[in-house]
Amino acid sequence: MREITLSQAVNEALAEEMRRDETVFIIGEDVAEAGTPFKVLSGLVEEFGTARVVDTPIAEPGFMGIAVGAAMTGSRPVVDLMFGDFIFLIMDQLCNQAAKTHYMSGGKLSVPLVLRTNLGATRRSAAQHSQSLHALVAHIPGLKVALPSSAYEAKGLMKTAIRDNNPVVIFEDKLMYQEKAGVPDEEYLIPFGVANVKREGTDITLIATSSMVQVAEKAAEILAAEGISAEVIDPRTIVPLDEAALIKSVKKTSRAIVIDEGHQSYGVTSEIASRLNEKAFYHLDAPVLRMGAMDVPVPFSPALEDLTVPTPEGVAANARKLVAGEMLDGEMIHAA
Amino acid sequence: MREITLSQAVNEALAEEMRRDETVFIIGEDVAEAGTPFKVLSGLVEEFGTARVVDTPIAEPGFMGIAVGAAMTGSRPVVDLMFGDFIFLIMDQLCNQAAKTHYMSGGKLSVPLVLRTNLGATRRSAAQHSQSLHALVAHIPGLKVALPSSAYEAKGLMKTAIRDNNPVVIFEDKLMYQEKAGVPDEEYLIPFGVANVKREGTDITLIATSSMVQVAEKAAEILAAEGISAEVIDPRTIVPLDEAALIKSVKKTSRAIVIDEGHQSYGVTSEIASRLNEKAFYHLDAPVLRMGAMDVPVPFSPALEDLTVPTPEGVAANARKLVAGEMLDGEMIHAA
Amino acid sequence: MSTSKTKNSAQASAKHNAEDFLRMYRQMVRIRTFEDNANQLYLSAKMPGLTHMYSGEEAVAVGICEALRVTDKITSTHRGHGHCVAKGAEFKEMFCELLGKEEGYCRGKGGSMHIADQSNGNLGANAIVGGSMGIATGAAFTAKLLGKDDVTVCFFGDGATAQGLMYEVMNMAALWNLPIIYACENNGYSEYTKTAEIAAGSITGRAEAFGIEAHTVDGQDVLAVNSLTEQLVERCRKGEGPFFMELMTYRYHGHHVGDINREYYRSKDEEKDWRENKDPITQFARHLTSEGIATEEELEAMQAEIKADATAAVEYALKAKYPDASEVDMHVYAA
Amino acid sequence: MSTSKTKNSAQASAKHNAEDFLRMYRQMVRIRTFEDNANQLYLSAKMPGLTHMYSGEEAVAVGICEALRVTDKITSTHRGHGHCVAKGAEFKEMFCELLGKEEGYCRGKGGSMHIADQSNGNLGANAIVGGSMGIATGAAFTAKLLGKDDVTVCFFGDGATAQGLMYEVMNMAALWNLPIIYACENNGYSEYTKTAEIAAGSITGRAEAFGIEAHTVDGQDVLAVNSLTEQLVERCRKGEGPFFMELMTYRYHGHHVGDINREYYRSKDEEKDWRENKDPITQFARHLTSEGIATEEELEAMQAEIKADATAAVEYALKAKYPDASEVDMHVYAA
Ligand SMILES: Cc1ncc(C[n+]2csc(CCOP(=O)(O)OP(=O)(O)O)c2C)c(N)n1
Ligand SMILES: Cc1ncc(C[n+]2csc(CCOP(=O)(O)OP(=O)(O)O)c2C)c(N)n1
Ligand SMILES: [Mg+2]
Ligand SMILES: [Mg+2]
Repeated sequence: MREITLSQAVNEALAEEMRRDETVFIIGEDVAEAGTPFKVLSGLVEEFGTARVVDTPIAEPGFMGIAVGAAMTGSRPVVDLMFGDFIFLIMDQLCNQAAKTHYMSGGKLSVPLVLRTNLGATRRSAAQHSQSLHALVAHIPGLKVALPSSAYEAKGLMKTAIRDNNPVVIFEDKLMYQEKAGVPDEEYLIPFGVANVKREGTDITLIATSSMVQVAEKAAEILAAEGISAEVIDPRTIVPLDEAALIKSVKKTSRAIVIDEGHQSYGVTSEIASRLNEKAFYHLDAPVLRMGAMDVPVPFSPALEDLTVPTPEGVAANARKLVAGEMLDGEMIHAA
Repeated sequence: MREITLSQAVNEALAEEMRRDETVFIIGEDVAEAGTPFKVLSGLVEEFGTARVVDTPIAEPGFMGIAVGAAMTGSRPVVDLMFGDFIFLIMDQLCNQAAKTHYMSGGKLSVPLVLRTNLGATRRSAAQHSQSLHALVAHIPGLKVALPSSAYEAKGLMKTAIRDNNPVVIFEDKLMYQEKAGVPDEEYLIPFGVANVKREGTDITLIATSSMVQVAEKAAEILAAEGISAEVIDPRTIVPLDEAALIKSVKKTSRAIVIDEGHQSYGVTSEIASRLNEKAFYHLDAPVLRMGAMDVPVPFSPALEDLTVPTPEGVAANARKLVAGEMLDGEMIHAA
Repeated sequence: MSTSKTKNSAQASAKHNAEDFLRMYRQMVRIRTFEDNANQLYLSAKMPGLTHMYSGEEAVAVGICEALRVTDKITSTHRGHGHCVAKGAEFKEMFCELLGKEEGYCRGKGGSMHIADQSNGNLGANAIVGGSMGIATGAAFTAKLLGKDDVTVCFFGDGATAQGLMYEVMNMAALWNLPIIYACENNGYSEYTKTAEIAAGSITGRAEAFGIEAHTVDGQDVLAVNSLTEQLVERCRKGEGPFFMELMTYRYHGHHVGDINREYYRSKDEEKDWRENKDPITQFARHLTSEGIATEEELEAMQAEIKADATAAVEYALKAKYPDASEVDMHVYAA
Repeated sequence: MSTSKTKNSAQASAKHNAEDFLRMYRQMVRIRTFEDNANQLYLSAKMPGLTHMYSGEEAVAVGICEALRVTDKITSTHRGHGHCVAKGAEFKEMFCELLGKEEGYCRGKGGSMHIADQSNGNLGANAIVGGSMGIATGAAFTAKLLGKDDVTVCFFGDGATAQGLMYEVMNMAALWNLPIIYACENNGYSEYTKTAEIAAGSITGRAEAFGIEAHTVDGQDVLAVNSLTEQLVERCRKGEGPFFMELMTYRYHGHHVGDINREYYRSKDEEKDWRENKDPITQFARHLTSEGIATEEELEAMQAEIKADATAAVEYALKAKYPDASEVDMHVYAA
């Protein structure tokens, strides 16, 4: 299979859907000639013109609101939000308007809209350009949330998102834009709510999202060398969440660690761990552990920033303890 | 002890702190002559004048931003946000600016600010005036989050919040404004991070926040009549969270339900349940259950709205099953 | 870009015929009658929650919506019953919505603050002040993108002009020549505060600074409002939008139905003056009779008929069924 | 409210003495030198992350900050090194911050986009475009509340005028007469887009619509900037604020240090024209020598001295220690 970057995968998904459906348009800052600062959209304005690849002023609440209204009236906007951190600026339009319109109108109006943004630290961009804020969005009913973990997922989930009749938020890992993965030439879609078992295993389940999937896979390698068999699962969408697949795995392995790059407290790992505890309690041999980013604003200094995000070594260390039955109440190795 | 309403308690706290410290001021919509639509601030403008009880235009991001800058330069603003749902409008100023300034400046600047707002459904106000959004704020490091469950708490926590050197968000239960509780004449403060055991018990722990504390207490009464002894704990602040007190209780009772009025998924109940599972795992006789509001926008119709929030009967029913050992993986009674 | 100007009805009447006039009158009376019934439902504790009365402002919604086609869009506000009626809604579904019944326009899930007859191009009342400004601008964006000549009117109050979102979307509407009319209903108050205390400078001047042509119009004069709107709508269809209108008007009731003792922020005399001397319905009735378009008796008969309609609709709604419990988690996601 | 007007240096020079002039010159050269070194650190892969160069805009920060006292406040932007130097910061702590070292102004936690010498009244660079407009207005609010006569200057770019927050806080600043100056650094671009494509109408007109006196000034003429600022600051201290300034300027580098191939959005000729014909430092040097305030040799000696300072500071910063791992969760909460 040919290999393309995550950037190219997103670009292809958009181009294919824009060709298929002329109501699809892209709106955001420097999306046209510049093709975004990450160059993800390069070439699209040349094919689709400035009427469908729309450069905006720096007014995130404004163009998000415009997208909501456009979606309600027959268009399918793909909003480009340059950094995930800017989601704080558009929360009202996203959560009070887009998420609730279908329900508040008794099903009469709908908002088929995609919000493309990103997550991920360790780019030395400091506290306002490094956050992973998907937990906030996942808390609001009416929104769907996709977290692609490779170019393959990025393309398939984006195409599904564009065809979905609801507001969908896709967080891409900004450190992964130049990473390649096998992506078929033929068209494919990845359904929402279907987790992906990245690696099978029997001793412990590592549930990991987005940027943390590779961390979990590396941890699984480390563990394999020690004779510990780790299963790695990527939920791919956290709303809807493929609870059944996660529970099934944990019932098999009896142990789990949930790994996600959002802040740990009141975050994604809490929800997933809670569901496992509720629904696989009697199968668990040890507490479900959570490993999120530290509960600190992301520091600029490389010496500090790298400490805030879970690492393969940290995951392996916790897994080792869990499997050995050495994890007592309250003991836990943090992220680093 | 004299009894006063939650409204009066907040009003007293503000008046006392404004007398004590002339850098404290109130800013928000219709806070002066009107004393807010809930009449919580009545009389304050008469005592402190319009320079310190400041009516603003309808510009939540703007006056929140002004409060952040005022706090950074020697004032202690108390921001009045009329409905908790409007927090979506000010997330950037709250989470990108207020929450991170101290850290990003290496401790050189600080933002001693209180954001007063509210939570709670069943007021027939529909999806944009009924949300309980405290989980979102709790996820962001740098913010503290207080959830008073009575007039007594409301006064003591507000005074502590005003003296705190960090941004503190206080969510009042808007259905409780006219409810009375005993409040001492003498000055008192309630420290952050200290949970309150509202009722002692031995069979099960009900951890409940804000509006759900009374629900838990009523459930405990129902259960008591059946010979089940429930302990009710109110964390009072969810950031910082008095984890030790919660764990201690659960180690005693071996069973727990966490009850909160925010949406259940990716919400407050998930975090608390996860911590109990992680740190009291070997003491648990049954899965920790979570009961949040349903994952739906709040419907207007009374026939639907009341179904979305946990009730004493629902809590009691789940508790009964847990205590009887009848709660199997995956079975659970929802909110209603 | 012109400076603000005030239009009056004289310029307008020529091209309207009696039928148009009587429909406008009927729509204004329907709004007033709807609100009187809604207020009564509140006072008699039959309506859940609170609601905001449009009474006094009828000429704004009617004058504007009568200049629109069904496929033209509007966005509405917390004070949205008037816009809803004016864009073509029926009493029965509206009262059902107000009472949280299944047959309401939103199946009872929206209530007063989210009411809308979606099939007539109403994109919804909105409980976030200023919250619909992006939505309206987006509807205009769709029209342009898909090559339709539909126009969108964004209704909002003077208080909403304080929200930054307005300036963000006006900038884009101006840059992209979108077919939208921003209609500021300046009723002198936002909640319990006078406009002068919350709005610095000039409201129309703010639109003009973005290169948007802005007009001030007497919002109590339905023909003036209608005539100006017709012109601007026509120009929008030709790609000459956006436009801004400031409509000077007044709400008779309190901010919401529960706002009874309001003398601390506005005087009874002021209220009386507007009701007695500037009522849009009375003024228009006078015009209709003096021009010989209708007799007083005809107008009274129309009022009585509307009143009876409303009473019947209220009775229907009171007896109508609530949505089934199973609806609570329906419509969170579209299929 | 006056309409926009352009000032020039002639009106200003009288009340300044040679010492003031030389300090302004020195500060401009210090900024340019700082940026040259920062760019070099990036190109040689010694600096983590990206950074935005202020080169070309020096007269704006210096002209304004030289009119301020230490207790006056400023808020800065992502392009914040210039403001930081101009408000009194030292090279050593600034380079340490850029490199994420413990001795940086923010202990390495902020980096280029959050740099600030807080003790000199700099409330911080900000990585959210427009994000500091509320903060600046709040600082002015404190001054008024506590009866101080401090003034705040809010720096932001032309691109930031698209953010609604600006209109919200200008409205309040105007209603409450706050001692604040909104200083719009119009360098013709926001990222890779020309200002004309993202700003409809008139930028100063937008402030004027809120009743705020607005001025346009040549941002390459340090004396013009300084003289206008002095007047406005004085009037702010007397309670006549707020004011708005649009400063016409240009950034020499790309949007950030990594924006190298930029001909698709602006021409090399345009860049060359600004560098050769409108450079603020060259122009001011010419003025200083022609007025006999300094000789070319003296200015060159000053430049050399500053260059040596910068080199020493860079070397120091490169060797300085990183914050200890234990710092990672320090300063999340203030004691
Ligand atoms: C974002 C937001 N802030 C505050 C409110 C509370 N609120 C509801 S209506 C209103 C006043 C609106 O005034 P205006 O826009 O003039 O409309 P009017 O009520 O006069 O028709 C306020 C402050 C709200 N609903 N939404
Ligand atoms: C809210 C927000 N949106 C977008 C960005 C990305 N961004 C950083 S700088 C910039 C351009 C700013 O232009 P301008 O305000 O003119 O300042 P300049 O860079 O020209 O000094 C953009 C879009 C951001 N940092 N914050
Ligand atoms: Mg009004
Ligand atoms: Mg610029």
